[in-house]
Amino acid sequence: MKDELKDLKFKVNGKKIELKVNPKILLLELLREELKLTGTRTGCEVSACGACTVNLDGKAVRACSILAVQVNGHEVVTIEGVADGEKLHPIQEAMVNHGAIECGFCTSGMVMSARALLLENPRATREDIKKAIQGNMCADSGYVKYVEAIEMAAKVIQGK
Amino acid sequence: MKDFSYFAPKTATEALSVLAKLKGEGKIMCGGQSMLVLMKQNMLTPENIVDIKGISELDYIKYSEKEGLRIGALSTHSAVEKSAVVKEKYPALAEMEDNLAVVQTRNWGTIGGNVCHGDPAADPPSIFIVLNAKYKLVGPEGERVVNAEDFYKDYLEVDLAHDELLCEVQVPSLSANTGVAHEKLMAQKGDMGIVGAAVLVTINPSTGVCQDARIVLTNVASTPFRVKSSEKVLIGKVIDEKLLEEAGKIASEEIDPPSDVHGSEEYRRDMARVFVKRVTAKALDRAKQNK
Amino acid sequence: MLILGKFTIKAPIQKLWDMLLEPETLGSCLPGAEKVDKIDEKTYDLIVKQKVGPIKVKLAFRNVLTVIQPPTHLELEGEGEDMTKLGHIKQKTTVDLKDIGNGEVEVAYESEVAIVGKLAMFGDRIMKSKAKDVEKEFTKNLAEKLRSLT
Amino acid sequence: MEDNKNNYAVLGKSVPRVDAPLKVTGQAKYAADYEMAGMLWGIIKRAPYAHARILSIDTSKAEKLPGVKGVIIGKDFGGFKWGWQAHTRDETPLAVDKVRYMYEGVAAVAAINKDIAEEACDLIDVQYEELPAVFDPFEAMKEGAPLVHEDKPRNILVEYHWDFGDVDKAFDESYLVREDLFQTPRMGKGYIEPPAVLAWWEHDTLHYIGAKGSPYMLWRIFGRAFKLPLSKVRVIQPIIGCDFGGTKNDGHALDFAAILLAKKTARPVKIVYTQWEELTTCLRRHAMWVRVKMGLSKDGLIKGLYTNVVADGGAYARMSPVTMYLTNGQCTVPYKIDNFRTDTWNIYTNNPIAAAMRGHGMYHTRYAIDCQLDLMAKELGIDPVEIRHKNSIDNPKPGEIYYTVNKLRVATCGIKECIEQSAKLFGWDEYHKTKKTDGPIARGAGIAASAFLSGARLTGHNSCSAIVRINEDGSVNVLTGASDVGMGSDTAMCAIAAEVLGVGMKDVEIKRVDTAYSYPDPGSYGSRVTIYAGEATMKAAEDAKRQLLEAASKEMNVFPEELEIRDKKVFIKTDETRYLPWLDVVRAACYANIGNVIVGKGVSRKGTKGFSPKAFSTGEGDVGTNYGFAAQINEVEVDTETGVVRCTEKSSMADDCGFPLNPAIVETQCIGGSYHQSISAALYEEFVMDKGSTLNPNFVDYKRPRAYEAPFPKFAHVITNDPYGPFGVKECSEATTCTGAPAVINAIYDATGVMIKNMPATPEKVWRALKEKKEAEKNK
Repeated sequence: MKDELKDLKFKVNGKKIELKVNPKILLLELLREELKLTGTRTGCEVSACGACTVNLDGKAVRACSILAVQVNGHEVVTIEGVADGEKLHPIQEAMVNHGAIECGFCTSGMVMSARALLLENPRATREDIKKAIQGNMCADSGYVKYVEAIEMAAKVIQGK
Repeated sequence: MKDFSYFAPKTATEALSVLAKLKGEGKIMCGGQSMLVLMKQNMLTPENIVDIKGISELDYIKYSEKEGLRIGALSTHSAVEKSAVVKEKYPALAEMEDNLAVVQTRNWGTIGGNVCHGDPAADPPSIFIVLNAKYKLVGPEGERVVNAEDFYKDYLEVDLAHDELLCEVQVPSLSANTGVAHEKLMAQKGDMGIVGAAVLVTINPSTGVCQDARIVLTNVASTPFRVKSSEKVLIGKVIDEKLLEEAGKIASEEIDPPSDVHGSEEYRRDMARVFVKRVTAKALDRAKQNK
Repeated sequence: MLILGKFTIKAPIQKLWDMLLEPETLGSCLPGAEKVDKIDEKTYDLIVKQKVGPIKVKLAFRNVLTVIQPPTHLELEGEGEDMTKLGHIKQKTTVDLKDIGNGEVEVAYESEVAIVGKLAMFGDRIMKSKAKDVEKEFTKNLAEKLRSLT
Repeated sequence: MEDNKNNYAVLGKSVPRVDAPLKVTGQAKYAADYEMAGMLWGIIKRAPYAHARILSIDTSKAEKLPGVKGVIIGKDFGGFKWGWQAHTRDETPLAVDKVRYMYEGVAAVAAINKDIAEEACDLIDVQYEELPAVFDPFEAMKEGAPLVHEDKPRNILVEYHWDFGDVDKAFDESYLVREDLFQTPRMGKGYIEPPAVLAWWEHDTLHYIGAKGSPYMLWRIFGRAFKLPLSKVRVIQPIIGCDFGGTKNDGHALDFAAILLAKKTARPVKIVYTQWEELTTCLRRHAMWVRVKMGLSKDGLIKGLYTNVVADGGAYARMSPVTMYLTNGQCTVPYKIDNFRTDTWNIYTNNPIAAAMRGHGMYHTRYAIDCQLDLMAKELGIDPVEIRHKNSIDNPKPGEIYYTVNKLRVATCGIKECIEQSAKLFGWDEYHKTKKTDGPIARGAGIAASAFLSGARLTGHNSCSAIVRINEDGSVNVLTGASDVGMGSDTAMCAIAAEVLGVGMKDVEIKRVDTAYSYPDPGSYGSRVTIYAGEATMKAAEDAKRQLLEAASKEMNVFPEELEIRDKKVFIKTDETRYLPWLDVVRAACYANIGNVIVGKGVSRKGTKGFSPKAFSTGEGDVGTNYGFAAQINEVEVDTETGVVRCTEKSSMADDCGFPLNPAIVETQCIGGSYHQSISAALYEEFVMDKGSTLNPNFVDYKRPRAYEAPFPKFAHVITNDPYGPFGVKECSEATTCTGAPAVINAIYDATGVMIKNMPATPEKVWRALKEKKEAEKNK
């Protein structure tokens, strides 16, 4: 290694983490390989597929396109931190019940993109939803059921 | 990815001193959305990364009638896209951001990072050039302000010294009767434009005569490409279909487009014609509305 | 990928021809050329460094002259690798010299370049613009060299 | 047809998938998520030539690099070759004497981390002699062309020539005969999960966790490759992030390399491909040149059909002999065709390997035929829906069979209803009255219809078995060797067991395939899982149920035949008030009474009544168990200045899968991935090649549709209750993989009058076609 390790303090799924990292480690590698949070998936290496989407301070970002050291002082939520214990988040619940999920490889990213969207705007329209998941590629369940499930979750969150 | 030393200054001053110390061996990373892709492929192997993402003093969007719009280099694309004042005063800028890649990229990628990357296919530089924007750079000698138009030197090369930092994008207020538009040719929403155009048109409200026109094309040369000869065709005249067609035709002849998997040179030439025509028409329309 | 170009240079055709075949010419005129070794009459090894914005490549190349028809026609083939393993490059070039009068020679070249590996992702977009830059500088250097000789 | 869903407790209902909670919370483990103590990272060294002789490989520098634990080359596999059939075994795990396609693997390294492995790869010195290469199948077929495999003259991988009926006579009698050439692109599978494997040796047994849709295919190949009895090959299946017939079905360099490196280093070795490796070296869909000649009567009935198809098979054979059979052999559905002739070739080239992909084979000819049909319908002045409807195969009466001219056996066929339903849902008749153009935007709609076999029947081990075990606490385990690669078959198996046993979905559990414990099964391809594993599971559950009822009959002092189970109660059919709770019966069966381990066994042998590859030479016979059908209609907007085509949300689809065991899963399959894959073929996807090199090997430049580009079709289930599938089922979503492309291309034709004969209809291609049309009109 070229340099000494860098200190990194941040929160993952509500838990404080303190460790030292090689600055070239991507957030994705940190999550999967160091913290064993493998629910965040590795799909492509060109920031195109969205399978590694996590929420950083509530916003959807790609863990493959951020250095781990860059989340110092920030708060990260991964797919493992979305449900409330055993209780699924309304987005997760809707995706399960509506049959949106097939192979599931893109699902973590889809949930994280949807979560960030509904945090910011619980009244999201279909157009907003499409925009929010435009960065999430899916090969087999396609997008129709995901969009519909997120619409359903939005209604639940709004208390409708 | 190759190893590198990492510096994370918290202020612009600190960043400048780090850059100075590194004597040209420091590579600034802002959002890193384009850079990290290159680094992961080992296409880009910097010895030192100066990560300025943490310089919060450069994260702002301000507007006043007198000063115009001031976008701190650290503003994310999302911040620009969602800014109320941008939506109100420069709707074309917000529209451009809406089509810039996808939400995840916009949430982390910054305006400063984008304009300094120097990719001729990038959208923000084109619209900043038509808006007559200036980039405020700071270096060891102090501040320097360059026209967005003069900033781009070659493919991925910009007028930024190794010890300089882009701090702010300054966009002047728009005069009345001015319309701005940006569109690009995308097979899918968020694509890098096969060809893109940003256009500003100012008209005389009483005569309808075009007083000013600025047209910049993306992805048709090694830098954002201002087609002055097309502008000349329009300025001083009442713009009509025929003039638009002529302006488009001139642009298509003047550019030097690449040829890649998304479009041949021939196709890009014709698309430059179409987009000069279309986007100018849209800007003109807006100029007529903005009384 | 096909890279085509044409430039004119003021020089007697034979002299230009002789010079072009000198390894030293390539070494001093080709922008980025760090090292040129003449292996035999027809074979050159060269190391060329190129830069596109922040991206740097260093190519170790072996070029073989396959057809030599003095003083008008030259064919060469080359193959090399980026020294940091970014890609593998092959090229096949023909160069035609034509006396166009007024002491000027028109040099036309046609290069078929194949890039394999990560570098290939950049493809045409930068290769072409880079080729033009390289050509421009090469011609300039060549002209200067010719001037200094006369 | 009667919809049976009300007769069932679980089947026919959209119960949530059993794996969905794991996937939606990120707990699902895919191959790349596994790791072990002492694990090494492997990487494949690849050749920078499409065709070259390997002169020497020097691994000494790599081996000396600190952190490197093992290096292997092609020779280390001892001459092992594999292929789909004995006579097509033409591929080695790593190239030995020569490389035949760009970036073929030549060596592999295992090191303590990825960086060192990568560095070591660069230190391996391989000397090559470049050979003349061939990339175009038509060039490759010429005498004197470079040979990809020295023993294959003219590079012919396989060729078939079939003749049914009297095609010449049919053309003579036709009112209109047309011949057109269509071309399909090289397409990737598009799954997001790259291939990944973790291999280790334990107790003399090979252990392998890999992203594979057909684990037993690898089980057999590994047994041969590493000279092991099958009892010592343990292939464990993680959750799979799609497969579609590609590298995640069959073997690839990483599989063999990880295993051999693990053996050599005596440590677990993990290899995960990058998406770049997947998109440059992994199996892709064939590019085909489909020449179709069709004769129609004046009123639009198909009199005869001739197909002449040339496919680029790439460097190795893989499934190509099957592909070419399917491409042509299924031309006789869904339309009635009495005279049919084929000449077809699959050709070796120095391009990356082509192989099966969802909609296997049929997708190519369906595109050609359904688009040509619209060209001809226009000439005859017949509506595209009408011409399809009148040519469609009628649904045979119960007990009757429709045989196509090449002896495909169709017991149920819902194609007419699919066409009617999709036209109705779309509002086809009104659409053409109200269709608008907006400045440069032209709109149009297109229809396509298709069939696809379910339950591929081939010789070899094709039977499928299942075990249903009832545990003493009343819980149920289903075990099959069939695998769920994302399509939802695990849920279907659980539902079938729950239905038969009269218990709830929550009582039934299914595990991933483990070849040490589950039952040999060919795998997940050819739309075979629900048909065969479904039948096996049904039978196994019935077997278990029989044993339970036997125990209950003793407890209740009645004959077993008098009993039934529903809602976890075992009751007397004639008096439902007399019952025993499920758990009491299970306990009685396990502990007291018959004192048994309740294990039900079931086998489906339908797949083995096979279609011999010999029949490929005649094209006659039934390669499927039954046939699913689908029709779809799409609206597109074409920007006539730029050539950009967009599918609007307006679209419709109807699918006949016999009986939807789980309607939600069927819908997601049909309107989801298969749909997007097929419109993607029409508009976006294509590997752009330059002398064997893939120019767009990343998801930025290789386009696939995203949420904005997705139509939201109205959907109808057409129910035909097929007698050959368990509970009446047939395949779903392979027929719909074949309808999207022609529907979209036909819609572009409707909008602009331009027929795109070489997909995908990229903006530039459409722009060029429109320009040519304009110029042609000007010259008239």
